[in-house]
Amino acid sequence: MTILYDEQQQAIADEAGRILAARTSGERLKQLLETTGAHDEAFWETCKEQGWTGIGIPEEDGGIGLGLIELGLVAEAIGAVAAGAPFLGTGFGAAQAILAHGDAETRAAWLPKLASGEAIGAIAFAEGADMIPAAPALRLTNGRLSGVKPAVAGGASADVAIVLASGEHGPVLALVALKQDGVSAQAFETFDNSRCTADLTFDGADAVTLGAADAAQAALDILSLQAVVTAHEQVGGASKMMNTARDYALTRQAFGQVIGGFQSVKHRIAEDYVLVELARANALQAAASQGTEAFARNAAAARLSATEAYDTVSRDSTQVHGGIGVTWESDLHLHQRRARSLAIEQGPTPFWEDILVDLLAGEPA
Amino acid sequence: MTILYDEQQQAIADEAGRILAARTSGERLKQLLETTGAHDEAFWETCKEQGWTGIGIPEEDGGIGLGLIELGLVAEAIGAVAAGAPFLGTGFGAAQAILAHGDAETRAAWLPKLASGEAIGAIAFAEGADMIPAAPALRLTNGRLSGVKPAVAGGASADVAIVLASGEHGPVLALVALKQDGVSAQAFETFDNSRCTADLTFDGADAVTLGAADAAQAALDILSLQAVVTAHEQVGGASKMMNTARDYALTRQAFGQVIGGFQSVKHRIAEDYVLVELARANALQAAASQGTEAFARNAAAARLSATEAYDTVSRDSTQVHGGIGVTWESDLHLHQRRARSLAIEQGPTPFWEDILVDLLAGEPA
Amino acid sequence: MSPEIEAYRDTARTWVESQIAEFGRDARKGLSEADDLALGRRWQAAKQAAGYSAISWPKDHGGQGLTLLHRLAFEQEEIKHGFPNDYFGVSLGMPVPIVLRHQPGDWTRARAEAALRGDEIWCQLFSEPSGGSDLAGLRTSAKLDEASGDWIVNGQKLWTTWAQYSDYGVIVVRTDPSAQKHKGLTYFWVDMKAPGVTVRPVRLAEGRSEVNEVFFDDVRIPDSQRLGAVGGGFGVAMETLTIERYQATDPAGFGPPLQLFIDETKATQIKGKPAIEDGRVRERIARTYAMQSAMAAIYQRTLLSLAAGLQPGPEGAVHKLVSVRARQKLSEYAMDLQGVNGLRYDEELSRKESWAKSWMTAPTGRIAGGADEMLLNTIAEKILGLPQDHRPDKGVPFNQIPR
Amino acid sequence: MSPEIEAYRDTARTWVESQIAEFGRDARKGLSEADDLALGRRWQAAKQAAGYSAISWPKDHGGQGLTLLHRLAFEQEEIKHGFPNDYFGVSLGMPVPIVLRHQPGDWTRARAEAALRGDEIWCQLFSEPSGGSDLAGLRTSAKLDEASGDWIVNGQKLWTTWAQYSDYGVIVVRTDPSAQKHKGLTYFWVDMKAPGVTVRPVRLAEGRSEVNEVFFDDVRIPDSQRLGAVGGGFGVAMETLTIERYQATDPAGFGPPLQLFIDETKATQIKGKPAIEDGRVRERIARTYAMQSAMAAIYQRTLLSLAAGLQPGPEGAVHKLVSVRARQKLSEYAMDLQGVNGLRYDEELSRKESWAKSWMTAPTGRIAGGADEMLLNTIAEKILGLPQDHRPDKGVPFNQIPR
Repeated sequence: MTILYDEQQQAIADEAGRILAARTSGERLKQLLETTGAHDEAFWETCKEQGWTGIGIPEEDGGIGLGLIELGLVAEAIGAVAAGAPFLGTGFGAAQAILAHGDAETRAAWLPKLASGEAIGAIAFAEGADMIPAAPALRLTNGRLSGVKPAVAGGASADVAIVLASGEHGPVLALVALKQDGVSAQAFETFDNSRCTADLTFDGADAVTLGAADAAQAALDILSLQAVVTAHEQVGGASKMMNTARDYALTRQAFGQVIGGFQSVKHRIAEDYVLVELARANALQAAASQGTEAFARNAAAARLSATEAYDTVSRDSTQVHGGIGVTWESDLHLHQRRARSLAIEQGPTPFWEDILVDLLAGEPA
Repeated sequence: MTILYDEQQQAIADEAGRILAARTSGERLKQLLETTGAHDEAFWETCKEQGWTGIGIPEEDGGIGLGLIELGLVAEAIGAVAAGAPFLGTGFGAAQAILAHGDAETRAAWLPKLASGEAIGAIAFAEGADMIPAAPALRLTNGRLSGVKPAVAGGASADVAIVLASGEHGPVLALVALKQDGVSAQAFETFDNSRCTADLTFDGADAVTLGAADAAQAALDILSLQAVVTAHEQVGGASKMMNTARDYALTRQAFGQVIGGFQSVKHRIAEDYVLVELARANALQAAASQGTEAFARNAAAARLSATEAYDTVSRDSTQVHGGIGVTWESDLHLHQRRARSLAIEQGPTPFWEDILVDLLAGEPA
Repeated sequence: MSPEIEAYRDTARTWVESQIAEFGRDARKGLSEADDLALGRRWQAAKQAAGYSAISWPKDHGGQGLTLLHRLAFEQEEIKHGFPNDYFGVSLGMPVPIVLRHQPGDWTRARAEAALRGDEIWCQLFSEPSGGSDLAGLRTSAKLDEASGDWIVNGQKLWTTWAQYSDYGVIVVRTDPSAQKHKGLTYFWVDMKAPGVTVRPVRLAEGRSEVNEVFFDDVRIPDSQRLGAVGGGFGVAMETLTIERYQATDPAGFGPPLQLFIDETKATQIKGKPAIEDGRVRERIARTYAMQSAMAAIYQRTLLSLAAGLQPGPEGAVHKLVSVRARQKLSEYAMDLQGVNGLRYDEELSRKESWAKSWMTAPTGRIAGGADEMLLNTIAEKILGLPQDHRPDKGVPFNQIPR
Repeated sequence: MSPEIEAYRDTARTWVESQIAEFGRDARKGLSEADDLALGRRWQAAKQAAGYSAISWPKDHGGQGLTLLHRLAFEQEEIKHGFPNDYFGVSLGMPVPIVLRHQPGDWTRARAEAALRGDEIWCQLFSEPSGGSDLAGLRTSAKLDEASGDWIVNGQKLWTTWAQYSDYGVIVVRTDPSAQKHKGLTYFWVDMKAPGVTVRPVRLAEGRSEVNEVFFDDVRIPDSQRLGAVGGGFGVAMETLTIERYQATDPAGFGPPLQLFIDETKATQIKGKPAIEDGRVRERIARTYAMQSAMAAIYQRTLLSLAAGLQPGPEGAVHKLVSVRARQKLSEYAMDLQGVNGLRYDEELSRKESWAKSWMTAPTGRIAGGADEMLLNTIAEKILGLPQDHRPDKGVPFNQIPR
């Protein structure tokens, strides 16, 4: 793998950017903010139509068998428009779990549907502050799930979830179809409602145990893959906010000059550029190292710098815009919100810091 | 106690500043950097002559019975000139230990001498990274001390030290005269040599146990008192560096204007001003609260903001000066060095953070 | 503080606490904004009746004739309970006092009384779309109608707090576009119900809409409503902004108290241990405490200086810069520590109760009343004597400044 | 990277490793600077003999005619072992190539060969006391002596690296003070042994003295030593600075590797537990790793771009800004974690081995080769297209700029 994009990859990125710019709108996103658990249908249709849902899934399973680099490029374009549904990322995570740990039957049942976008996937490992609980409160007994997984991204709409549960002999990964009796999804108010976040309550729902020998490690591997996709999405958002600030600073006048002429503004945007470029480099490096020994480390680094970049740049960009930046109309808050929902959904910064240090220190500390 | 200085206090501050400006010099401080374990005689003579050595010691013990506020003001003036000896602070710590835990004989033996400056005091609690070791490696057995206390500020010249040692029934505070057989002080190279830092090695030296019931708590109380004095010294240094940067920015020309006209410089100095003012407020608040329940908390807060201010402002001030700032001749490095030696000597930032959080959380965590 | 002030504070506290049931935070929960405003008017009337409005105004302006310290003591007690006083802060803080100062007389006295009872509200029409920080760059124009002697106003104001409920306002307009930017401005009071005034609330990202756009379309203002000289408007505007320099402040930057963070980190876990045992968390608690404790000490020192008759400096700039910026970061981190539960958002909770609400509203806090960059300029120029920024529009006639 | 480069690197590594005993870090320990310089000259001669000097220079300039990637591959191997190559970095990096470019010929070829063997050293006389960042503000003057056609130079240069050992230098001087500041400059090479040249080493805070003040007192430079046109000196100076744009970089900012921090925090304790288990320490390790890993990836991408024949952008500014600033903070924290032992200072240890040395030398690192503020301007202006700072001296004759 290389860390310069080739022509085909560049074409994917350009096309994704072009289509998304045409088919998404800030107005629609703001409408979604005022409802709970709804997503942007047009966006999701685009993902399916463009085949983005199948990028990370092998051809024999109904996908198009490209890799993390290509999916990352699409995610970056999605991040730039703060698109109104999380399913591309959550479905990718679910598909990766099935690919790594599902039997032939499970693969056949779900991968083609996930690849086409007919089914929406979700990942439900976390319980509160604990992203990968050592002893999950959710229990799997005789193939039946009982308990709650809180705040699952995409959970309000997903058809299938990969859960981390306590089995008879410790933690297990399991697959559960969500459109069955015994499962209820309770969407709730978040600051970024198009993420379709919901509490999933299981009351004796049928579930299939996946063959992950070390469920906690398997969960971390899946989170790492998802983290790299999300890092690209964060880079896309951060980069957009940085450029928005730059453009505004080049036109907005105060005290007789464009505000980009004031070093306080100019250097702030330059520092943001640095954060974006560091995050971009780490995201691509992580994607390019999939399958190598360095992947876990690179994924954690990518996640950390992407989260820092998006949080910081959206904070700064709003600040550069002054009063206009905090209006509902400006759309900047769509990124402010998205920066935080992406920062939290797949494990906040302290979680990834710990993961990375454990890897670097050579042993869990 | 109030947190506005009264006229007498203001007079002490002015007088200390005036005398120190006249009697100290950057040249002499730079000579001291090139020797090991030597101090600025003229400065220490001034401390004695002005009675500063006795400020924190009651009149009946030979001192002049003023408080932390007055000592803080003198320390601030000392910090501004990065004066070439740590004894005023270390001696204060030793005197406070004797005042709190010494019997009549010990008080009579040492306090008048410490008050006059005839004797130099030191504090030797830390062992490596551990500022208040729970089980000190230094041992006190039958009134005899054995072991090493590393890197004791002022240790190269001190006549008496207060040590934290392991006694027969746990940690004890003890007083040990240093000019006796069985004690050797090994001064070593530091980046700030006039601190007279030395490893103290005890080989069966006579020592007197002080009557501190809880030695670790007593040690912390002494460190807290010293920390407040040091916080003032740090504020003095930070304030001096901030003003030096301001003055330079008002005169140095680049690109056709004074560099203080560039927001990158101007805002950096403004941020430094903020740090200095926060640190100053905390230092005075801590001094003014001596003897109250809030003191320990205020002392830790003062220590934290003073360390942050001095480290940051000396870093920034050097940066504002550009190339001139990193020359031997410029004297800025005297403050760069002092910022770090003061940051470390009485416990670095993580240590005080832990102290403060334990106090705030209501229990040791 | 002095025993007199403390005695005053004690009395005030007793009275304030007796009002909580009727007007406090819980009484407001779930009210529509109209009902909340109505409650607010009653709260203002109650304060007026009890002698707690306009505490530091002169008696002949309808005030209590006490000192700023008395006012701050009362406000420190009042602020604890979430009373509906927001609607009157601007009105009584700046517009009404400036009109009283420049146009004393029966009519103004009557307006002041109505404002103090909460019956009438005033707003301040300064900022415009073209310049939030650059007040003197405003473009709303007033042309003298020679026939009537009235001024005809056209243009747009922005960020006008509570304009939607205002009966009157004070306004700065450009009366001479050929003068330098600071010199062509004039100051008036204006009837917000006059023909041609249109108020449109601006929705903020966090959902509130206490600020407005106000459009002026051939609005007629009699010259008798002018405050100060023609061309002297910038000076009157500056005078207006300095009237209310000291307000009760909050070291937490008007976000949740640090104690909430401490309590939560005792209750949540990182890797199976209470989060408060984690060094990252400890660092943030300790640093935040140190900052807040310093801010509180500085504020206390300001009060003592006032009590001693000294004129304190522009410490307010330091306070706002540091406390709101820190609140934004701490709020983010508190959300992180909640893990996936950090996504939950309850519109009903205030920014002092909810980290998510505090985070969501922090950008507004960092911009309103002086953006960080302006505050740093204030500190650098006013306190440290560093040079003003280069201003290409300096000395240039307003209508020749390139846009 | 391409197999060709990797094969080249492997061969280079083998050769480099065979030289460690004679020239490496340990061989230099305890040497006087004179002896170290002598060893350095031998190391340079050994590289020249083995075909590892001037790797990317054209063959007709005495180089190996290989690519920048070959050079960087060699340097990445060389940098690991602390060889005494410091003395020749400037000399071969900029002055010798610029003279070769502007005055090819036998004499210059002979100088280049001597420089490549380490027998002669060149310095670059650009900066002056009046302006570190503002190159075009220089004041050293050269006046044409009409009789001889020589230029008479007077003035002072500052921060001239290795001037004390230099045989020759390149210099920019002001030949027309009545022209605008960028336009009145001319570029020469100069014999550092010429009468009137005085070199005085500048002692830095950390003790090194590789930089110098150089005084010019009626120094005579023949017009034949001019490079470029009279008045064209600024352009040649800019050309000089861009010759050596890509050097082997160090994500650790030329301070200790992160691994040293990790190892030390495993060995030291906080509150009775290994420091590496403390969240504060973990945060710093993780954040530093993420930054350094990104810097390494960016550098790798730059090499790939070069290999693909693309002209990479000004990433160097990002690299220096981020890595040295981070090194300064991490070094401070590493000292803190050592507790009172953090006070110890060993002059003999390098800035890559000792946190205290790294901290002590970091301010120089942050200023030399572009202060943070200049790097931010470069990023903002060159990459992001934001406006240049206001420059009151723009377009003004140099001798009319107020000082």
